[in-house]
Amino acid sequence: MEWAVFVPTAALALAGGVGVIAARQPVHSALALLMVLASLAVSYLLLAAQFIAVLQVIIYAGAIVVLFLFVIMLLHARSGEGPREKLPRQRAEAYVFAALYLGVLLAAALGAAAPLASIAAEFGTAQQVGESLFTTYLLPFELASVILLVGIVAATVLGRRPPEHAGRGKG
Amino acid sequence: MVPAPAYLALSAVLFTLGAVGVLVRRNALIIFMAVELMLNSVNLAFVTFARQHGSIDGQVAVFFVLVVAAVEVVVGLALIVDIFRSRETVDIDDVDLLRG
Amino acid sequence: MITPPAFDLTLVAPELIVFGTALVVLMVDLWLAAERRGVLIAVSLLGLAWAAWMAAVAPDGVSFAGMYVRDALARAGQLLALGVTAAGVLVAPEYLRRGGLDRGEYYVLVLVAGAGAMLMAASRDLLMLFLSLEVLSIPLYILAATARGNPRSQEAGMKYFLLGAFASAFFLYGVALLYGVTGTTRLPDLATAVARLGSSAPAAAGLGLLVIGLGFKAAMVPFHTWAPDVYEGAPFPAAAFMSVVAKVGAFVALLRLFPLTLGALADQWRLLLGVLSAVTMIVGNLAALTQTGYKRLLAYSSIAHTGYMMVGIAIGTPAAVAAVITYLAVYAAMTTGAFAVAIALERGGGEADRIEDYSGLAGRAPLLALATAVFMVSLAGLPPTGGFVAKLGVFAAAVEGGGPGGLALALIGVLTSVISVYYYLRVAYVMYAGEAAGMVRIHASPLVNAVVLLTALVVVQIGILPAAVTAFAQQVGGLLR
Amino acid sequence: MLSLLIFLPLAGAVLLALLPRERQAAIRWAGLAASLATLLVAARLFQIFNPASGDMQFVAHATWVPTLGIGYAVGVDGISLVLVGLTAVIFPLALLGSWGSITERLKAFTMSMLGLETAILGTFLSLDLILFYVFWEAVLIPMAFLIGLWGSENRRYAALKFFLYTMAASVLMLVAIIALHVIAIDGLGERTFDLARLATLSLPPEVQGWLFAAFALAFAVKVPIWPLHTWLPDAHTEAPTAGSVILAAILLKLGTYGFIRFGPTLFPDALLAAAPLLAALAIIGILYGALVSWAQTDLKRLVAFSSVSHLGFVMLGLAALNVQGFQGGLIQMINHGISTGALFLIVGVLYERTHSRLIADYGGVAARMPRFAAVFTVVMLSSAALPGTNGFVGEFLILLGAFRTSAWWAALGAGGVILSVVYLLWAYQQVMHGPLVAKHPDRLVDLTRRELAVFAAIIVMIFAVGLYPRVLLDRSEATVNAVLARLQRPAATAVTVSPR
Amino acid sequence: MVWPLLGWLTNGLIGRRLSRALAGELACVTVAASFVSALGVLLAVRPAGATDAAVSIVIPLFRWLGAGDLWIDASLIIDALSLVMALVVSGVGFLIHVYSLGYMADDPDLPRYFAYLNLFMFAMLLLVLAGNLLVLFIGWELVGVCSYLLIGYWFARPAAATAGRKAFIVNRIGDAAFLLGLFLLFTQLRTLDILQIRDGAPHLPEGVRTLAALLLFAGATGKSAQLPLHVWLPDAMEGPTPVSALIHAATMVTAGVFLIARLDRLFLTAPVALFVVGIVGALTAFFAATVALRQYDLKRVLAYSTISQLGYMFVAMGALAPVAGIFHLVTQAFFKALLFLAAGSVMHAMHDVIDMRRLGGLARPLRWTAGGFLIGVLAIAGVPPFAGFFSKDLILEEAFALGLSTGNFLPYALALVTAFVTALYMTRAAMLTFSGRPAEAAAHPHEAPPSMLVPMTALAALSVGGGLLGARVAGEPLVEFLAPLIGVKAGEGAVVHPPAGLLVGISIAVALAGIVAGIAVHRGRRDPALGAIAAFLERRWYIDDLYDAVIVAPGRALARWLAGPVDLGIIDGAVNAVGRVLAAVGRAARRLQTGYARQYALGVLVGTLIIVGYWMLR
Repeated sequence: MEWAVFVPTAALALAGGVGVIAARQPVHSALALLMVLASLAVSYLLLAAQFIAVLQVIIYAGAIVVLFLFVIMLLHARSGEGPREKLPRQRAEAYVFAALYLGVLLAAALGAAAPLASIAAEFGTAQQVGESLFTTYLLPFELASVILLVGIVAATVLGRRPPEHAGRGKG
Repeated sequence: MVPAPAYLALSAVLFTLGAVGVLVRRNALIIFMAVELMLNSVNLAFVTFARQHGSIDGQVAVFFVLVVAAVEVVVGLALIVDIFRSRETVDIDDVDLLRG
Repeated sequence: MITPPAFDLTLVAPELIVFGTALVVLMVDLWLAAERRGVLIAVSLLGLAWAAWMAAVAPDGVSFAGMYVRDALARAGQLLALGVTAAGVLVAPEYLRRGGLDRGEYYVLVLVAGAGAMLMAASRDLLMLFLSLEVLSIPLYILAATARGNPRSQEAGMKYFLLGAFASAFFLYGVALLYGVTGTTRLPDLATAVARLGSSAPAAAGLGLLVIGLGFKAAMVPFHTWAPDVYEGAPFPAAAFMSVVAKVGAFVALLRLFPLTLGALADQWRLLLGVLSAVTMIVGNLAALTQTGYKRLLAYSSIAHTGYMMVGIAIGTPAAVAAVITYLAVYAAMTTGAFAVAIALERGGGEADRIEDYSGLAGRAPLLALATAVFMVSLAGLPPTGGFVAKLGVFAAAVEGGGPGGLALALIGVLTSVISVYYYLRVAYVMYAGEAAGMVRIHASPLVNAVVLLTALVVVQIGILPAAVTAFAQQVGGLLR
Repeated sequence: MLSLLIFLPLAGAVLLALLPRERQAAIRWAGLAASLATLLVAARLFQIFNPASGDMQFVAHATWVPTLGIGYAVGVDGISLVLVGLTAVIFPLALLGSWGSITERLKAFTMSMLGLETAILGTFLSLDLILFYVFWEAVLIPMAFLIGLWGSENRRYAALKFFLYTMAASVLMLVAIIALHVIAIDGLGERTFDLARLATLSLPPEVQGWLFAAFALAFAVKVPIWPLHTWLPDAHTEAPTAGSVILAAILLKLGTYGFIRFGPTLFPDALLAAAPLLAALAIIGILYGALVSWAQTDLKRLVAFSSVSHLGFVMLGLAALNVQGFQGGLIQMINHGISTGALFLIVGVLYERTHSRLIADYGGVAARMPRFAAVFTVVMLSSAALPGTNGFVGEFLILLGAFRTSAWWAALGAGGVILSVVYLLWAYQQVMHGPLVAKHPDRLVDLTRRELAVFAAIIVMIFAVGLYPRVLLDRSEATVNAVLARLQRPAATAVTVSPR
Repeated sequence: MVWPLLGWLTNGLIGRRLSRALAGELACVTVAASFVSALGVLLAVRPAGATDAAVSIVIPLFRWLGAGDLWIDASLIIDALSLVMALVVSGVGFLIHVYSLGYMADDPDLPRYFAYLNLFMFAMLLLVLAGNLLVLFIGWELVGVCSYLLIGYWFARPAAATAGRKAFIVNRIGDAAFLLGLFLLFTQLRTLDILQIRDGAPHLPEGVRTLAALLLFAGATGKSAQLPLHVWLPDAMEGPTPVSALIHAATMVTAGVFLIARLDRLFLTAPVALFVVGIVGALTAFFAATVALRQYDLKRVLAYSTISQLGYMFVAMGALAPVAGIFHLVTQAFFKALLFLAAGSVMHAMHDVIDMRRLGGLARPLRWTAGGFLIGVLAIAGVPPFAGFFSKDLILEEAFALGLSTGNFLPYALALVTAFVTALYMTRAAMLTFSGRPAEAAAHPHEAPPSMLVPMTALAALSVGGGLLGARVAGEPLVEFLAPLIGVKAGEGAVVHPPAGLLVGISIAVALAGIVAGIAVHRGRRDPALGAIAAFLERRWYIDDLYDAVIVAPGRALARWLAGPVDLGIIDGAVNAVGRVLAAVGRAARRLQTGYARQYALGVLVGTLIIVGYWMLR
C-alpha cells in the first residue's frame, strides 16, 4: 500500500530533481523544485512526520519557492546564462565525480539503514516536535531565531540602495 | 511498509543531483535551487533516520535545517540581486574578477 | 503542558551578552545620528568586555540538555573569539567612514559572528554545532559583501556564500549519517556509539563530511579555494575579522570533535588529518610565494597556518591540543595586526592591497613599519616572536606524540616555514628598502593604532614570555587526561 | 653577569630608538658606546674567568616556558669565552669601520648592529637548546637586513639567499632538538632542553647519527662547509662593509662553535664516526676555496672564498678530535675573525674611495697609499698564516692535530697553506703593485686617522695572538680537555670498531 | 750571556721600528751592533768551548704556545754552529747595509728598504739562533717574506712584483713539506726542541727518520733553491742588487744547508735521505752551472752560480760532511756577495744595464770593481789560494770518499764536471763584462762611491783569505770549532782515506782548465755550447716552461673552471634551481585558482570524494 504511494512520489521527486538542474529557464527550475518539495512532503507523511510535512509545504513551497519566483520576475529576461562556456571540461568532470560520489554516498546511507522502529501514534505530531523544541532543543531554537535575525539584517544591508560613492578599492 | 533504504537511496540521489546542479549550471538562481535540493535531501535522510530510530530528534533537526535554508535563500537572493544591479548578469562564471 | 528543562543562564551568559549587545547596537543605530556612531563602538566594546569578564569567571558546567558545555576549551574559544571580535569592531570605523560604508549593521554582524564562534567552542551537540557554524558564517558572507556597489566585494560575498552553503550541505549530510548510525547527535553519546560500532562505513563517511564542513571554514586544502578570492574582495576590516574569527571557530570545533570527543578513535582519523595538514602547509606556502597582493598573501598565509594548526589536531595529544590553542592565540594576534596595518593605509582613494604599497613605509611611519615587521617575522615563525613559540609547540607535540608520521609533519612544517620566510620577509624588506610609494596615504586612526599596538605587544609577549599563555593552553590540553 | 653581557647591546639599541633620526653623530657615538660598554663587560669576564676549570662558569638558570620544559640557562666556558671576546672586540671595530660609509637610515643600521650583537652573544652563551635556537635564528634577521638594506646592487637576492639557505638548514636542527627533548622525556623522565641534562643521555648510535646529521647540517651551512657555501660569496659581496666584517668575523663561527659545543657533548659516537667525512669535506673546502678565490675578479668574492678555505682549516682541526686540533680550530676561529674581518675592512676602504670592488679596476695603489699598503701587507700575511702572526698559530696547531689523526689530512691541508699564498699574493699584487690603474687616482687618499686607529687595533691583535697565543689558549685548554673527554668514554668501547 | 742576546734581538726589532723614521744609517748601526754582540758572544764562549766545544747554551725566553702535550718554548741556542752562522749573517749583512747606503742613495722610499732589510736580519738571526724547530720555522718563513718584500721592492715594475710572488710561493711549497716534517718529528718525539730532537732522532725507526729527513730536505730545497724548487732564485734578481747579494747569495739561501747541519744527527742516520740529498745537490750544481753558460744577464749568471754552489753544499751534506758544507757556505757567502756587489757596481755605473751583450771593456773605467769581480771569479772557480778553493776541494774530497765507501761516485763526478763548467762560465762572464770593446751603453761609466767600494774591498779580502778558516795548512780552525758539535765527524764514514794530494791536483787542474777554456771560448767568439743544446740551456732546461705548462696554467684553468662552471653552475645552480622549482610550483598552484566558483565547488566535491572514500575504505 505504501509502496503505491512511495513509488510515484519518488519518481516525481527524481524527475523534479533532474528538472531543477536541467531546465533552461529559472522559472522551470523553480517549478521543478516545487515538485520535489511537494513529493518530499508526501514522503514525510509516509515516515510519520506530519508536522514536518506541514512545515515543508508552508515554508518551502509557500515561502522559499515564492521568493525564488519573485526574484526571477524581478530580474526578468536577462537572468539567463551567458553565451560562452568558460569551463569546457567542467561538465564532464562534474558528472564523473558526481557519479563516483553517488556511489560513496549510497554506500554510506544504505549502510546506515536499519529496520524501522515501532512508534507511538503521536510520533511526529506538532505537539511532540514542539515539546522537543522547547525542552531539549531550547538553546538551538533560540539560535535559530538569531539566524533569522541575521537574515533580516542581511536583507536590510544588502537590499538598501548603495551609498553614493560606494566601492572603495579597485574596480 | 517501505523500508528505510528506499528513502535513503532517494535522498542520496537527490543530494547528488543537487551537487551536479551546483557544478554544471551557471545561472546563480538555479545553483541556489540546487543547493536547496541538497538540503532537502538531507532533510529526507533526517526524517528517515528519525523514523528508523523512533526518536523525534531527526525531525527537530529538519526544523532547524528549514530555518537555515530559508535564511540562506534570503541572503543568497539578496546577493544575486545586488550583483545583478551592477553587472546585469546572474551567470556565476562572469563573477571572476578575483583569481590567482 | 511543556516544562522547560533545567537550565543555567549564567552558563551561557557570555554569548547572551554578546547577542544582547548586538540587539542593542541594532536598536540604538536606528535612532542614532550618523555622526555619533562612536556610541556603537563604545557599546560594542563594553558588551564584549562584560562578556569576556563573564567568560573568565563563569563556572564550568553542562546545561541545556547536554547541548552546551563550558570547560577550558570553551573558555579559551570564547576569550579568543571575544578578543578578535573586539579587534574586528575596532579596526572598522575609520575605514568604513572613508568608504562611506559606515552603518550600524556592520557591528551587529561582527558581534553575531563572534557569538557564533563562541558557541562553536561550547557546542556539545552536532546540531548545535551546525547552527553555531551558521551563526558564524552567514554574517561573514554579508560582511564580505558590505562594500556595496564594489563588484569585488560583491563577488567575494557571492563566492563565499555559494561555496559556504555547498559545504554546509555536506556537513549536514554528515550530521544526518552520524545520527542515522548512532541515533544521537550529542557528542559524548556519539563517541561511545561510534566506538562501539568499530569500523563502520556510514560513521566514517559522516565524520569525513564533518571534516569537510569545518575544514572549509578553516580554509584547509582542498577546501581553501574560496579564501584568497574572498579575502581579496572583502573590505579590509571584514577580511581581517573573518580571517581570524572563522579560524577560531573552526579550530575549537575541530578540537572539540576530534581529540576531545573521538580521541579513542584516533587511529581512524589521525593519518587523514595528518595528510591534509601536510598538503595544506605545502600548498598554502607555495601558492603564497609568487603573490603580489597583500591580501592574497595573507590569505594564502592563513591557509598555511591552517596547515600548521591541523598538525596539532592530527596529533591530538594533550600537548598538541594545548599547542593548537597557543597557536590560535598567536595567529589571531599576528593576522589581525597584519591586516590592521593595511587598514591604516590608503592608495588613491582605495585599499592599499598591493605589496608595493608598503614600499618605504619605514621612512614614513616607523612604528607602523616596525609593527608590521614584527607581524611578518612572527608569521614566518621566527624567534623571538609568538609565531616561533606557536610553531615550536605544535612541532614538539608532533614529534613527541606522532611517531614517524609526526616527525614527518614536523619536518614538512619547518621546511615550509622556510619557504614562508621568503614571502613574509619580502614585505618587511619592501617596507624598509623601497622608495616611498606614491599615492599611498596613512590614516592614523587611534583605534587602528591601538589594535596594531596591542597585537604587536601580544605577539612579542608570547614570543618572549609565553609561560602564561602556554599554561592556560595546557589547561585545555588537560581536558584530555 | 652573562645576561647583562647579552642584553647590554639590546638595551643600547632600545635607548638608541629614542634618539631622533637626524642626530647622526649622536647615534654613531651612542652605538659605539654601547658596543664599548659590552666590550668592557666582556673584558671583565675575561679577567675573572677561571681558566683552570673546564666547566661552565657564571651559570644562570631560570624557568622560561615550564609547560614545554624550556629554560633560560646561560653559562660560559673556555670555548665560548674566547668567542665572546672576539664578538665584543669586533663590533666596535666594525662600527668604527663604517663610521662614514653609512649615512642613510643610520639609526636603523646601528640598532641592527646592536641587536645582532645581542643575538650572537646569546648564541654563544646559551645552555638551553631552545634558547640557543632562538638566538641562533634571531641572528638571521638583523643580518639579513644589514645585507638587504645597506648592501650593493644585488643585495636583495643575497639577503634572501643568506636567510633562506641558512634557515632551511637550521630548521632541521630545531626538529632534532625537539626529538632530543622527546627522547629525554623517556630517558631522563623530565621535560628539558637543558644541555647539561641532555648530555647525560646515552643515545644509541643510530639515533645519534640522525640527530647529529640534522645538527651538523645547520652548522655546516653556517660554517660553511663545501658544498654548502654558495650563499656566502653572495652575502659577503653584497653586504656593506660592517656586514661583511660581522659575517666573516663572527657569524661563520657560530657554525664551528656549534660543532664544538654540541658534537662531543651530545653525539660523541656520531661525531667520531663522522670525523673522517668532516675532514674530507674540510680539505675539499680548503683547496676548493683557495682555488676558486684565485679565479675571482671581485675582491670581496675573493675574500669570501678565502673564508671557505680558512673555515675548512677550522673544520679540519675540529675533525682531528684532539687537543691540538681543537685548540687550533679555536684559535683559527679567532684569527679568521680578525684577519678576514680586516680584509673586508680593507676592501671597504678601497670601495669607499673608488666604488669598485673589481680587481681589474685597481693597480699600483701602494704608491698612492703607503700606510694602507703596510696595513694590507700585514693583514694579508696574517691571513696567509705567516709565522709570528696569529694565522700561523692556528694553522700550525690544526695541521699538527690533523697530522696526529691522519698524516694525509695534514698533507692535503698543507696544500691549502701553499694555495693561500697563491691567491692572496696574486690579489695583492693586482691591486697594490704594478703601474697605477685607477679612474680617479686623486680619490685614493691614504688612511684617515680613524681608519688607522681601527687597523692599528687589528694589527696589535694580529701580533698579540701570533706572539703570545697563550692568552687565549690557556683559557680554553681546560674546557677543550673536558670536551674531548666526552669522546673518550665511547671511544673506549669503540676501539674494536674504529681503525684509529 | 743573556744580555747580549736580548740586546741583539731587540736591535733587530727596534732597528726596524726606528729606521722607518730615521735614515738608513741607523739600520747599519743596528746590524753592526748585532755583529759586535755576536763577536762578543763568540769571545765569551771561546774560552769555555776550548775544553768542550760541543756545548750548546740554551736560552729560554718564554713559553710560546701550548696545547695538550705540545709545548713550544721560544728559546735560543748559542753554540758553535749558530755563532758561525750569526757572524756570517751579521758580518756580511753589515757590509751590505753599508753598500746599500751608496747604492740606494737616490731611492725615494729608503726607510722602507732599510726596514725590510733589518727585518730580514732579525729573521735570519732568529733562524740561526733558534732553539726550537718551530721558532726556527718562524725565522725560516720570515726570511721568505722579507725576500718577497725585497724582491718586489720596486713594486711598480710588474716583473719585480711577480718575481717576489713567485719566490714566496715556491718557498711556501718547500715550507709546507717542512711543516709536515715538523709534525712527523713531533708525533714521534713529542717535542720540537732542537737539542731534544738531536738526541732523540737516532732512536727513531729508520723509516720515520728517512721520511722526516726527506720532508725537511724538501723544505730546504725550497729555501736553498735546489732542484726542482730552484725556479724562484733567478727571477729574484729583480730585486735591488744588494738584496740579491745579501739574501739570494750569502744568507737566506743557505738556510737549507744550515738546517741539515743543525739536524745533523737526524740526517746522518738516514742514509736514504742523505743519498737523495747528495744526488739532488750534485744534479743541481751541474744543472745550474750549465744553464749559467747561456745566460746574458750578469745577475742571472750569478744567480745560477749560487744555485750551483748551493748544490755543492748539499753534496757535502750528502757526503756525510756537514762541516765541509758549512765551510763552503761561509766562503761562498764572502765571494758570492762580492760578485754581486761588483755586479751592482757595474749596474750602478751603467744605469742599470745588466745584459752582458751590451757591456764590455769596463775593466778600465771601473778598476776597483773589476778587480773585486776578478777575485770573486777566481774564488768561485776554486783557484788556490782563494777561499773557494779550500772549501770546494774539501767537498770534492768528501764526495770522493763517499764514492769509495758506498760506490756512489755520481756526486763526485758531477761536482767535478761542474767545477770545470763553473770556471768556464764565470770566466766568460768576466770577459764579456770587463774586457773587449767598450759597449754601446758605456756612455760615461763612473766608479762607485766609497760607501760601496769599502764593503767590496772587505769582502774581497775575505774571499782571498777566508779559505784559511778551513784550510789544512792553517790547522782547520773552523772545522775544529764545528766538528765536535756537528755530530759525526767529517770523514768518519770514510773507510778508505782518499788520496788527498791527487784530488787536490785534479781539482786545481779542472779549475784552471775551465778558466782557460773560458778565455779561449771568449777569444774565439764561439758560444760555449751549440745548437739545440744552446737553446736547451738558454731555456733553462725548459723547467720554468714545464712548470708553467704543467702546474701554473692548468692550475689557473682549474681555478677558473671551479669558479665558473662548477661553483656558479653546478653547486650554486642547484641551490637556485630549488628556488626556481618552488616558485614554478607556486605559480602552478596559483593557476589552479581560476576565479570560477563552480570550479572551486568541483574541488570541494573531489576533496570530499577522496576523504570520505578513503575513510570508508580504510
